[in-house]
Amino acid sequence: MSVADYTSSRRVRLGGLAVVTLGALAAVAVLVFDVPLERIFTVGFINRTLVGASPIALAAIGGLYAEKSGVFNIGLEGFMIFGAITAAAAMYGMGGTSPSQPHIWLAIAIAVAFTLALTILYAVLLIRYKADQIVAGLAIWFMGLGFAPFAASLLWDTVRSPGLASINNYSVPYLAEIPYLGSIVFNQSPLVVFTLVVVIVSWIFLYRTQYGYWIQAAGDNPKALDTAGVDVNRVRYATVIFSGAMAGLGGAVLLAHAGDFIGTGDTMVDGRGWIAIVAYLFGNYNPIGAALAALLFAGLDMLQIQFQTADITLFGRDISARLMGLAPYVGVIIVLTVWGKTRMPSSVGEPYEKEE
Amino acid sequence: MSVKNEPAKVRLEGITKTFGDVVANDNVDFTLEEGTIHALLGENGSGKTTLMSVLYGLYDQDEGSIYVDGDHRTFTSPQDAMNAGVGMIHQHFQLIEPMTVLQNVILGHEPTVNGLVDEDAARDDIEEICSRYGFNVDQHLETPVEELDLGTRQRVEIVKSLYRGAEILILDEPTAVLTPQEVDGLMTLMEDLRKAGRSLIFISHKLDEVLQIADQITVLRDGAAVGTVDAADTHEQELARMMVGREVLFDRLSRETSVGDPVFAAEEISVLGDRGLEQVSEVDVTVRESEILGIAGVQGNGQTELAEALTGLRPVESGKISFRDADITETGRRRRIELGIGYIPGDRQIEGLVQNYDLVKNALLGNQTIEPYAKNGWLDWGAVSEHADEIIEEFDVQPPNASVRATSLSGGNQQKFIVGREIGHEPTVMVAAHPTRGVDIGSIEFIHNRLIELRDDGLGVVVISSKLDEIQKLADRIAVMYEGEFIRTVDPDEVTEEELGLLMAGKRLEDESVDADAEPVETDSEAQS
Amino acid sequence: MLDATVYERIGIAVGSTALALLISLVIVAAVGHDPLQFARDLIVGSFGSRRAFSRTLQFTTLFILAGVAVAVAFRAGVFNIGVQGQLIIGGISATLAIIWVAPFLPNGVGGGIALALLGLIAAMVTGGLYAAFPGVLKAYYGANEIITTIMLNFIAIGIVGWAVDGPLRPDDARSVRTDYLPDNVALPQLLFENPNFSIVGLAFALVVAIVISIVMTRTSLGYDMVTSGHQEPAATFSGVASKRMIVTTMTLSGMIAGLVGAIFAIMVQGYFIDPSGIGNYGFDAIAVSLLAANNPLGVVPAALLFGALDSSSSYVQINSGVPVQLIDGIVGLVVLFVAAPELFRMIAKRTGLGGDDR
Amino acid sequence: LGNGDDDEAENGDDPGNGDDDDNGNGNGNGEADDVQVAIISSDAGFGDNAFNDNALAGLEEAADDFGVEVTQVEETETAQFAARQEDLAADGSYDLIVMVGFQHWEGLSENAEQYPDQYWMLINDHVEGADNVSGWIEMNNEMSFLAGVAAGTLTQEEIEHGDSSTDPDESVVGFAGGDEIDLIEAFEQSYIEGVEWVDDSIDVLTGYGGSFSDSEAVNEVASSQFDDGADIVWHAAAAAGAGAFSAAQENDRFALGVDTDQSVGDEQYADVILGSAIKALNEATYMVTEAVVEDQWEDVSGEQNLSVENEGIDFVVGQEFVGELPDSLDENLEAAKQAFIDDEIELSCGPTGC
Ligand SMILES: Nc1ncnc2c1ncn2[C@@H]1O[C@H](COP(=O)(O)OP(=O)(O)OP(=O)(O)O)[C@@H](O)[C@H]1O
Ligand SMILES: Nc1ncnc2c1ncn2[C@@H]1O[C@H](COP(=O)(O)OP(=O)(O)OP(=O)(O)O)[C@@H](O)[C@H]1O
Ligand SMILES: [Mg+2]
Ligand SMILES: [Mg+2]
Repeated sequence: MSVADYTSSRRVRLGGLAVVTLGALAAVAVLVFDVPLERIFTVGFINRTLVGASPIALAAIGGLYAEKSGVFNIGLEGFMIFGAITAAAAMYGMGGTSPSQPHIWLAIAIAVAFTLALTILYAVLLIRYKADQIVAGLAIWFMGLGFAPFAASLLWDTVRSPGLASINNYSVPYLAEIPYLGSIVFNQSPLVVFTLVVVIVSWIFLYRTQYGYWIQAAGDNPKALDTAGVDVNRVRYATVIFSGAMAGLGGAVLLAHAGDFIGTGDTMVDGRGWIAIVAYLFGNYNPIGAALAALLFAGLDMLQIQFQTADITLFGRDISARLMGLAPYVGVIIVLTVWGKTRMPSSVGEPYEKEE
Repeated sequence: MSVKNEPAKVRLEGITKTFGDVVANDNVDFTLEEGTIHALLGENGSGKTTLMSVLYGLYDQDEGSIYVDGDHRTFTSPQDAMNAGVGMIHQHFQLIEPMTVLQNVILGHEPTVNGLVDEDAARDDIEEICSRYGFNVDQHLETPVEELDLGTRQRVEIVKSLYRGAEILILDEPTAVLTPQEVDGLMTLMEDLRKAGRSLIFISHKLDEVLQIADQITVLRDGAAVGTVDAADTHEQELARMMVGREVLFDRLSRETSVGDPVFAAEEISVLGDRGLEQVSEVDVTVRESEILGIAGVQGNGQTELAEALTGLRPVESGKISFRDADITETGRRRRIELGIGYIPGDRQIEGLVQNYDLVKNALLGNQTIEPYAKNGWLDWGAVSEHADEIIEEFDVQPPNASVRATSLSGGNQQKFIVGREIGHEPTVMVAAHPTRGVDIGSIEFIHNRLIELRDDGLGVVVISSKLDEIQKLADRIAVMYEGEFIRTVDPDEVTEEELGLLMAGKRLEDESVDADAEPVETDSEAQS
Repeated sequence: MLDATVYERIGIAVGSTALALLISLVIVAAVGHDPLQFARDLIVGSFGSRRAFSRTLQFTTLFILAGVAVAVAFRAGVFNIGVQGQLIIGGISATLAIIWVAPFLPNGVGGGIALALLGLIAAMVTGGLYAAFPGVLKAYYGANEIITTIMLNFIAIGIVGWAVDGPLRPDDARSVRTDYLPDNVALPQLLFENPNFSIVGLAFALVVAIVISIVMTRTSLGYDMVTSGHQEPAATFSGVASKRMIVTTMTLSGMIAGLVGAIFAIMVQGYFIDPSGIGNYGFDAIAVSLLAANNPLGVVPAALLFGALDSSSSYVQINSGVPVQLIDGIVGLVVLFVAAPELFRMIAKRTGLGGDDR
Repeated sequence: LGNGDDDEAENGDDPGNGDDDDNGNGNGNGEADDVQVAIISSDAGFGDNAFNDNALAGLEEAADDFGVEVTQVEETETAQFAARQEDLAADGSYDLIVMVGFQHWEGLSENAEQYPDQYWMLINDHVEGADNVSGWIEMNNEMSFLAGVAAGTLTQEEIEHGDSSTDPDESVVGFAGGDEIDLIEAFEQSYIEGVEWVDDSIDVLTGYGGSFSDSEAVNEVASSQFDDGADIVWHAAAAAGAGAFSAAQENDRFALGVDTDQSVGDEQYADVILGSAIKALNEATYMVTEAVVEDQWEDVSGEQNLSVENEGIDFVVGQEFVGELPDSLDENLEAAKQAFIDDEIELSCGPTGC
């Protein structure tokens, strides 16, 4: 029995298990909770899921590009925080407490530019100076938790921005009136559509362009790529910088929906960067998979909120929202245990050096 | 082959390449004529891969120059070499396992239409190549490489080179990892390539293959070219002599006649290699006290796996291993060390030493639970560093300083230290894999004497080596390993080095060869996959 | 970075810290505060007075233990980022064990000592188990321990936080907390009178550091671990069962992490609180350990540095008016530079020997 | 506000200060330029847009009026509260130390004894028998009740403003909490009781975002409730509460503010903030500071509270809605307040928990 057989058989077993559990959960939902489904699965639920998933999906795509090319960017959460504060600061700088919609788009662009610049330094540390990828990533998180609120207090002498503006939904006349579909497709946040485009483009880029091939090669067998005449580290610089910029974008998009920056506690980013990492692991390093995983996590979160709104109780007792909030983290561990071994690019975390 | 008057396809002049104190290539001249297959022969470490790495731009030579089609070239990267039409198929494949065959083939040279990779165009080109040379990888173009067997992977490597317009193909030990059928497939393939006017360099340890396919044969020894002969006017005996032909520096020491009782035995064990393929098939090994069992064979024929199975580093798929009548098939590595089964590992770089430890710490490696270095979990560094000094002293390790880190030692000294340490365990059985690989002549003699002393002290010793003279000199019994089996067990006094060489190359002696040269089976890769 | 020599390491540690602090001074000046005052307050706030010093030592105590916990794992090549979660689990277990058993023991000094010991043991057991879990997932299922341990941090904070504000919160509690530990469970106040610090606690931490460094350097187990961290195939060659070693390592690391929680409950707090109100010792400890090149003894000075930083932060914000957030950011900077030893080798080469870099 | 770095630094270095602490208060009469007040945040930290900022606001006002000097100490680790208190007390240069949040109680109950000459102000609780502590209990439950009354009243009315409007036929309101802790659950329960006091047929949808800083999460909770028919949502999510306001804007509904008149504090949401249930915490900190300046400590010492009765708790109509809201609101609010004064209302939750 070869290792391959073993893992695959294990995956089959666990896959079956997963299916069964889901079915069981559904049954429980309807029977025990006697869920009023029409109150749970509303159009708003779907829209909120889409909006909630966008920042996670964006950051996740950045993260998977970096990891596919062999660099583990554990700093996503930190870069998201930097992206959020930069966007807020830019918005405030341009439009004060009442920025216009163009200001918002501009602010997002500025946030991306800033995090991109920041990530260049980070990439140099990781690739040229072979920094410890875990510790450096955590450091970015610490710095985000520190410097972002600090910057806020410089601007607004409190760690929170005043209410700025959040992005408006576009609305297609008439079409938006169509029940369900209308308000999902034709009355939607442009950033959701934008994210969708990014997801598709990054999928095409990864699987249909030569650069995409190189990225996969750099992470799986850098020597092969090198002997094929492509500079491995240049590829890795590109992906790491991209990952930071994407996380920044994710943070900016989060802010553009929220409409204000909050730097207390874990800041408004509040763990989305970590979920992003898990999303792309779950999504098997495939941009579309990662986006779907982001949808899943956001969906679970919104479902949890819908349960609260519809006051679903378990045997008459309220389900603690605080405990329900932990579901994604538990999910992550299960996911990693099932998928853990199989798909990690083989040379993640190893700095690449030519011989001689 | 009719020698053309136009310049040779490739000419290497006076190539010298050193790694630290190791002279890997010593002023080597080499000429490859257009449309021919030129074989490189030589023992492990004789410099074949290095020479080719120089030609492929992986290493840049310390001295010497490279000419392709008569023009002087300097290759600073494989890219340069490829542009000059040189392609190399590495012994260890350079493929991206999760990516499809097609993607691997075109990696770095992807045809694109408005930004996107044009896989259809690529597919056409590849199919064209395949049909021209009668490859059959085109059925696999969409298959991820990880699902292919080694033979097919190798063909993918070759297609890769051809796709990049390689005129000159270097194949480093392409057959080392192939099954007999796959080897035959490869042979026909090389024929076709030659017919199509490609020029090939073919590295192998297996004489029959070389004679079967090559036009010229160049033999390397200790980094220097000993000579080039036409395959037509040579024979295996001559080649074996050229390869091994250094004078044996000292005669075989007279051997204790009385061979003791069996201490260590393996019955019909089968072992899987790292790739999950069976590397050892139902082999019986019996080690007796006061005897050296030599296991001869070219690397990649399963010796390493066998050694690891005997020493507890690798599980056996089937069969039984016993030590002094006790069944130790399931016994772990540590316990076997404690039982006194010593092991001189084949790969000193990775296994034998912790490169960043000084020699004192390295002296403890494997001794963690052995008195006096450790008593119920506590280490006695005093004893350990004494031990280290003893080893250094007794095995004259240079520099004689236990506080230097292992990395800073030359390969030979590293090896002497390891041997010293493993002998220090006072084992009952010693398994030594390539005990003198990459070690200088003086140290070789020294290590050999120690192994013989062990034998004389009544130990059972197993020596695994691909060096004929080494086996000849040490062994009381020689088992020749080929394709994961013992094809023959011989008495060293009744076999010549040439005969041994032939055996290692899969040739039966008197009796006609059986499987190794079975007539080409047209089924291959996909039939097996 | 394991191969760096001791001097190199010390140089790197000092260099990275100095550079980070330098940059922070620049930032402080840039945002219009007085950098000299800031620098002075950093010192005064951590060593300037008896109470400041004892406060520094209080943090140092926790950082030593947490740092050693990280060092053990990193030394063996296992990246336990979950010390924070493990210390929370350890802390709550110690608290509960003591509270539950207290009624059955005499409430004299003897009973106190017995209870304290009980707490430490409970913390080690639960902390060890909470770390062994991701260890098993890594060894036998290949689940990346970095992610799993981070997730387990969130989970520990969430569940314990919920419990302390719910089932475990006594009705008469004016704030979110568990029951008080009995009065006889406390470390004696010697030298310093600071209710949150006892020199005995510090001594205990030092003893743990010493014991661990002895284990790492003087026992077969330690040798096996460190060798696995350096060169796994060599360890296997020498008879180490690598999978089991991963689990063992995580367990040991988690046991020490558990002790952090126990000491926090017994020495600092006297009861247990919502873990979101407990400092990020587990995360900062990664920097502490790295700064010390994962050497259990080296952790002590590194812990002192981070202890001082934490300790002075309140004094700094009071006197320099520099917001705490900046100080947190600075800690992040220190960590970042610690992560890139190569950078400092290069700088050294450039400045010193002007040697080539590639 | 990094004001007066220098002379604070002096104090910082001068240990002798600890002793002349009391006469520091003694000669505090009238000229108060040397009066110093320190405030330690709750674990939410300053910028929470709730009681931390509210308490600080009062001090800053006092700073202007009496020239006292205010030092902010942000401490987000509850584990450090006791130490922070002691740091400041031991420093000896602060005439008054204000602590935000009942999480300070444990530490203070000891430090109040340790430093008998130090004046302390605790927000959210008091310390029995410590007359150097001015302990302020804000009747959050009463405040939440008023919010409930307002929401319950207005959801039945027809209100139009800008794009937003209520649905008078459907009577559903919402509550969006931050982290689901005891304190906030007390807000929730009292709010519900307020709504039901108006009309117990009204549905109250409740939910928690799980964080006081994640405004997006609170936005989702509120949106979900608006979806489900709520036309007014009240939040108890501190800074994250902004999410409830933006949700109201996005869904063309309304929201209610908490603690302060948020239609002023977050004026870009003023068009959906019908009103805010407030507590005069800023007045309390101002008052206590004044007492210290005037050397009238006994006026504020011991248990104090902010209640409907002493007008410490109230409900104010949003800036853009003054005079626009139906009279029923005023009537119900007045009735509710009177009922509190006459002790006719039994709340099942206390000010900081149930
Ligand atoms: N970096 C190195 N330092 C020292 N010796 C080396 C190094 N790399 C390879 N060798 C030695 O050179 C010899 C052949 O080197 P090479 O890299 O060709 O190995 P190989 O061709 O893979 O050998 P094998 O046939 O065992 O696979 C071996 O003895 C190997 O141990
Ligand atoms: N990368 C390297 N660094 C240091 N020494 C090396 C390296 N590669 C090879 N060597 C040394 O150079 C010598 C020649 O190595 P080479 O790989 O050319 O031998 P080879 O003929 O390919 O052996 P094999 O038959 O095992 O493939 C060996 O003795 C080895 O020790
Ligand atoms: Mg070889
Ligand atoms: Mg070779």
